[in-house]
Amino acid sequence: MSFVRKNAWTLGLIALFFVLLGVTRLIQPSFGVSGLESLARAALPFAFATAAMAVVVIVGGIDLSVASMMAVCSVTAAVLMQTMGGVPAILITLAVGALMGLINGVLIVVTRVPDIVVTLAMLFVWEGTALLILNSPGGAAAPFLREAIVGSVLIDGLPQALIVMAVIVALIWVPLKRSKLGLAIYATGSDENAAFRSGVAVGRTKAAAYAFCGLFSAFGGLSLLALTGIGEPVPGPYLLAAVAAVVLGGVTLGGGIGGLLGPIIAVFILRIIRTILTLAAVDPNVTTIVEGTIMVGVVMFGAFLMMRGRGPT
Amino acid sequence: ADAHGGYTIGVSNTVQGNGWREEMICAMRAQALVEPDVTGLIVAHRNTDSAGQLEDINNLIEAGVDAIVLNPSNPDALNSALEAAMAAGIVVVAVDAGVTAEGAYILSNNQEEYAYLGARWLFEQLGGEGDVVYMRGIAGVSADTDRDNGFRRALAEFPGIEVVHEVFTGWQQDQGKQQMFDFLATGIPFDGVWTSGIDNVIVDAFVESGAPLVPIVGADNAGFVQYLTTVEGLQGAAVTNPGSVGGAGIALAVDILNGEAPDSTTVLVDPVLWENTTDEGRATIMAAQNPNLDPEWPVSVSIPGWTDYTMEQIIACEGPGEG
Amino acid sequence: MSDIHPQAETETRALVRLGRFLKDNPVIPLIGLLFLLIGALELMRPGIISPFWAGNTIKFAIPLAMLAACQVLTMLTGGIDLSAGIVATCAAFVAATLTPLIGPVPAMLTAMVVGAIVGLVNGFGVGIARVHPLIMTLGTGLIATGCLQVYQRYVIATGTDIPDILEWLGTGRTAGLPNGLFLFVPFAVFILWLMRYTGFGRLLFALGSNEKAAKLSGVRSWQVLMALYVLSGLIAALTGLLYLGMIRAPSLSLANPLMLPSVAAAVIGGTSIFGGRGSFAGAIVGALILRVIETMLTLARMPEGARIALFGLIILAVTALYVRFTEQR
Amino acid sequence: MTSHPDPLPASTADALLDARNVAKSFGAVRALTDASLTVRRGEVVALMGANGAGKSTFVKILTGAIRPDAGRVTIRGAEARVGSPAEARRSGLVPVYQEPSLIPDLDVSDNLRLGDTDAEAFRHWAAELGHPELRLDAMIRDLPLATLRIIDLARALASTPDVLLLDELTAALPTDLVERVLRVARAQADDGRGVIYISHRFAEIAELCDRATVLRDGRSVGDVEITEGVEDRVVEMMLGTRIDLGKRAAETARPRPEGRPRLRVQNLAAAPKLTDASFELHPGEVLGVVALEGQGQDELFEVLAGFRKPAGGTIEIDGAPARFRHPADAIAAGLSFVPGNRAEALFRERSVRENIAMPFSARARTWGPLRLRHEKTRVAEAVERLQIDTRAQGEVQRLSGGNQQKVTIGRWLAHGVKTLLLFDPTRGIDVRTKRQIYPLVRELAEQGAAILYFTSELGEVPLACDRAVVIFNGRVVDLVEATEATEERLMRAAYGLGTAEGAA
Ligand SMILES: Nc1ncnc2c1ncn2[C@@H]1O[C@H](COP(=O)(O)OP(=O)(O)OP(=O)(O)O)[C@@H](O)[C@H]1O
Ligand SMILES: Nc1ncnc2c1ncn2[C@@H]1O[C@H](COP(=O)(O)OP(=O)(O)OP(=O)(O)O)[C@@H](O)[C@H]1O
Ligand SMILES: [Mg+2]
Ligand SMILES: [Mg+2]
Repeated sequence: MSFVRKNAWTLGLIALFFVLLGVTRLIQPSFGVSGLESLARAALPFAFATAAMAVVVIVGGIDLSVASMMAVCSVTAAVLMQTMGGVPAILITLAVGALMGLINGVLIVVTRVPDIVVTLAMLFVWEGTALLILNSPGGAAAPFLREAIVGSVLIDGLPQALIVMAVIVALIWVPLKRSKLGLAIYATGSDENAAFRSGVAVGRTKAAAYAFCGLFSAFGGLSLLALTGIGEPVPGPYLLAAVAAVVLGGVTLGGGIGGLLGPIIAVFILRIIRTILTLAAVDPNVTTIVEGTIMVGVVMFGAFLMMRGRGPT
Repeated sequence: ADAHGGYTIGVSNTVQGNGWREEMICAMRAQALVEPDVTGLIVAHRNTDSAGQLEDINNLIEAGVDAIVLNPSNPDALNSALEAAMAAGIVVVAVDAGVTAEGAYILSNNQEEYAYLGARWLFEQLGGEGDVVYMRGIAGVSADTDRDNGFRRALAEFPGIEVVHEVFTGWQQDQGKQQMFDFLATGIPFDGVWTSGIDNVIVDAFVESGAPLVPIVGADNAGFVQYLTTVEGLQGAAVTNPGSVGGAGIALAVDILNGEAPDSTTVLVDPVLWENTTDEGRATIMAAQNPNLDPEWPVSVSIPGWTDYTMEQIIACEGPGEG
Repeated sequence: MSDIHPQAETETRALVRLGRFLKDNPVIPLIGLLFLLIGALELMRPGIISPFWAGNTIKFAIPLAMLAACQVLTMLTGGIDLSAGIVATCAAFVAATLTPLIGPVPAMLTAMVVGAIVGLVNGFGVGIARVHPLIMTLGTGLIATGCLQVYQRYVIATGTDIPDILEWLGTGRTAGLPNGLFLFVPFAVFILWLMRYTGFGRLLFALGSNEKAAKLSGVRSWQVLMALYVLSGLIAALTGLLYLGMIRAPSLSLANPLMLPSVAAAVIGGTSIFGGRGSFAGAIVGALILRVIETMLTLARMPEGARIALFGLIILAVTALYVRFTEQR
Repeated sequence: MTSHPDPLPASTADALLDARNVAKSFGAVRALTDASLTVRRGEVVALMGANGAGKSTFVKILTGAIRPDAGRVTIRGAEARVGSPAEARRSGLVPVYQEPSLIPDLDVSDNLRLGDTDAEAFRHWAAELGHPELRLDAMIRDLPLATLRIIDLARALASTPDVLLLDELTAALPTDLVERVLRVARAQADDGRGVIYISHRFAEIAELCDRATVLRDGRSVGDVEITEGVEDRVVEMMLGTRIDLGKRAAETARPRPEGRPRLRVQNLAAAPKLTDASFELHPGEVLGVVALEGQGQDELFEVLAGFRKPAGGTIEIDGAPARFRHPADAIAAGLSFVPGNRAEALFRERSVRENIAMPFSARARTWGPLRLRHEKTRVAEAVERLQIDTRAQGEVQRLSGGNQQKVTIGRWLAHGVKTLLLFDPTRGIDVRTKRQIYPLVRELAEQGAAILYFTSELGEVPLACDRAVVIFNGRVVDLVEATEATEERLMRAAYGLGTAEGAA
């Protein structure tokens, strides 16, 4: 009961996702294993961008430079993979991502400039950095990286891309959330002052959360590379999509509430809506309208439910 | 597809809200409408990156289309999806820019040639001596890189020409105009401007600031083409870069589906240069211009020999099964 | 304290007082930073600072500052208006395409109505349905984009025209200064007055500071939010009209590039996204600062990557300095 | 800068904590200029001072939440630099701050884990403090303020502090819990530890403390043993002057008024706690409300203020039935509400003036130009009447807790009151101000206002009220005249042991 209530929003999102999956089958009866696989692949960069954003939103911040960091990581890995093995290249890329995030975090803590300004500025800095690394699309992906997200595992219809993402996110997030640091992240996001007084090293906690944001962004960049096979220096449309998914997923802007599961399911919902609209051959201009309406509608509906749930009966 | 009594064609495009791309989409719709064998058109048209285009192509494959006509965001990034499409028997045609996937057809505006042609005209106009402003598109995007190659090729042929300002407009009118104002404000003189399709606002910047006009090279956008005949003292040239190449792509896809594939998988649509410094050139421009057309739309709304729709049809912008 | 020399004490007093003055008027150090940047630009390109340059800088800062007003006002309540750029674009496009059909004045009025409608939807979502403003305005922005695309298909061949008054405002100069100031100065005075000397302005601060306390004082927040987002939509539409006159190219993405900078101008100017704190005067200076930085970078000869990165670094440095000056967090 | 006597005990050798000459300024506001304090083993030291004297600032400095500008702190004889609350905890200094320092979005056990607090020890203390059934998986944000204070204290106790610092912990606690807190604090001292205790209630100080260190305007002005009759001396030290003790309202209390009541509540019920409340409130009357924690008084006030919809019963204003859908409706009907938790009522980053003037602009009709002169005089009047210390008036959050509380009342003074709903208005207010507030309340009543006055300090009833209703278990169980309102009588009634006189 308490589990259901605590996770009502996430459970609702899961239900919505399956409803939408049903709708997809209705429109296109042949939608099956390959459809799920490509859905999971398409969701990959969005999911990592969203995870990255979610961590900093939970700590009470926001990171507008997520998409730019992804671009830096994608070109870094693409360039490195031409000269060295895939695994060291991946490790270096992850380190670069975490370092970029850490720089964002440290700047926020040290300069005391509001996080939105720092990361807005760093959006440009990282975007420029990506262009300096690779001034036009290029580089190459290690073949194993490209194959890692293709096909299904164990049973047909369980996309490998989904498993890869789930494993990575779980390996990072579950231990983090259980740790003291995770607790400190939630505490800082919920009430920075109270956290400080409860003995949390607020500055260090924030910096760490931004470093994790950078790490997830690095995975996002790697997944872009895995998808396209080349490094692209121009940031993709992941920033606002990530913010939208984070909010749709039940993380409160301002911090302290939510997790990663809800936002990632929200990513899948947004992706499958796009699939449905394409399959139904909806006019692309109308598609934009529908996407906007659904995004607003879902949040509105959630707020409505919340109001009813909270109001005195 | 024949079971449905006709072909369904999927379209994928990754830039929205720019006159050129809108014309391309309308040309695709209009051509699909006039092709008797096409009964359905699914258009995925939004602002996104290569990964997003992969998603769209995969969705088109899921939708069971017979052919995919795409304006690729990048020649190399889409291969996995394009190969999957071709493996499923789907015809793939890339328009505007090329793709490297084996077996895909390419009907491309020759971007390198586009830049080379305009730049060469400009440098010749300056007598091979002088300083030019070079206004590019978006850094790190394939089309911009191709055009840069063409520009540099022309530059190499004219050692007396120097680039005094190089800047990226982001293919945004307001930014281009503002940047031109900044250049004019420095007081450092220059003798010519090459712009990557952000053109009429550049003329405006000269006129509004009262600076003497210099030769300007732009694209065949309706607004700029009109300026070439109406702005006093403007010497310039428009290089064609027809958005209607999208319509041609549909026509090509239908031909291939009907078993009339061309010999080569690559067809380049070579650009043409219209300049207003000769009577002959002016006459071409007068014939081409269309003051009622959206100023961001290229005036070359059709490609003879490829597209079959009428002016009304492309402007109506309706595909099969609509309207 | 007796061991301090009286002279030194008066000096420190004066310093303290100066510090306090700067803290209470944070826009003054910001203006100082603006002039620092202008000085750097002059060093970079001697001779560039001229009335012509100043006129242009002001001219291009005006629409940015106007759009930043949308952000400042909404941020005061803890919101944001991400639809402002698109609304401006829609208004400009609608005005340009309707002018040949129904004449300039009705066309401009229609454009303003477009802004008001989007604002009304935003206000409904934020004020009544309690959707987070970021999501709400992002959503209406998407919806407006789609509607603009659909609309566009009906006016491809109707031609466009730009009302003379807008061209005059956008491109004309009077005594070397851009005519846009004829619109902007009254606008800025109105916004400053609204924020400072009206009950409505006070309620914006109150809602951002503590919505529950506002409720307790008898404020019906939905009314305020509704009015606020409609106002924001109207400002955005007005900006779009002015921008149309300036750029004279009714593009489908005309004012969209102003969106992110408008947020930047607001936050550089000392407005907090969490609400309760903000200054339009600061946003105006913020807009000018952004324009000067853009000019610096346009004129700098360096790879595009370095240029973009430097843009970010300068913004960061300016705000960090500013925060140090005013010690506001 | 006159030299002041150093009344602190000369020997600090056995001191657990000794702070000397601590100073701290916040910009222009000098919160502390020269504060000193010593705590020895087995001692409970009261830290006393008027609102804004710097007590909380001192506590924050001692526990590392703020860095001092000057001063020296020794812990168990060794010089110490306490850089953060975490460090303070490690050196045995554990505070309970004036504002709850728990994380609202975490449950109790996570809040404990955050500070490495032992859950078993915590449970023990929670039980000791009257919350044996406290659930560790309860969300902090769902818990009432009094419970939060207890959790804060139990958490502090669980880390076995050498010196426990309690900053106005009891201000938001009902009387029964105050007793427990005092007992626990005494026991700490008896175990050889030290306690620093801040409160504005002399009764508590007299019962608990051994010694009092008095702060005035950020400066230590004295250190006195707590003995019989020391109260007046302490007050004089705190305020620098003598003050009159307020006249007991009981002596001036008026007979039960006749005629049509301003507010008539019948069988009012509101989820979850309030089941059946009936009473009448007449113009010119101050009606006290007495209840232990969580008996439904919160719901009663919220319904009357338009914050909550009633589940049943009726409200009549001047004889006409009223339904409030929004606080604005209640305000329009003349009911103004001062909530118990001032954080709910204040615009933290806004000025004192704006905070007070907010109701002037609330209605859409008043969105236009501000009436600056009108506003200025009204605000100035309210500030004057409540003696609000406006040195840090630029932002209300910089005011001391007591002055913040006054601002919440001042708002309605400036606006003009017909019916005032005061929920524990003297929470955390110093003696002088309290003694200003009681006559103020009386004065407002005399001018024709009707006042409903909930207080958690039973001693206030005869000082401020004409009579009081007692709520127990969601229903009004007793009506006590001020003349009979002894603490004992009220306490019995509040525990549901009163005479079966029934509701008014
Ligand atoms: N009084 C306080 N209340 C809440 N948070 C605080 C407080 N003081 C500091 N913090 C937070 O704790 C973090 C670390 O604080 P700390 O004072 O150690 O920072 P610092 O960088 O060492 O300070 P400084 O450089 O000013 O000496 C900062 O992020 C700050 O936001
Ligand atoms: N962060 C701050 N910024 C500015 N001024 C402050 C700040 N914190 C406290 N002050 C000021 O310092 C003085 C002392 O405040 P403090 O909270 O220590 O008083 P206090 O003795 O605890 O009062 P109370 O009994 O009302 O709680 C007050 O004048 C207050 O306004
Ligand atoms: Mg205090
Ligand atoms: Mg205080």
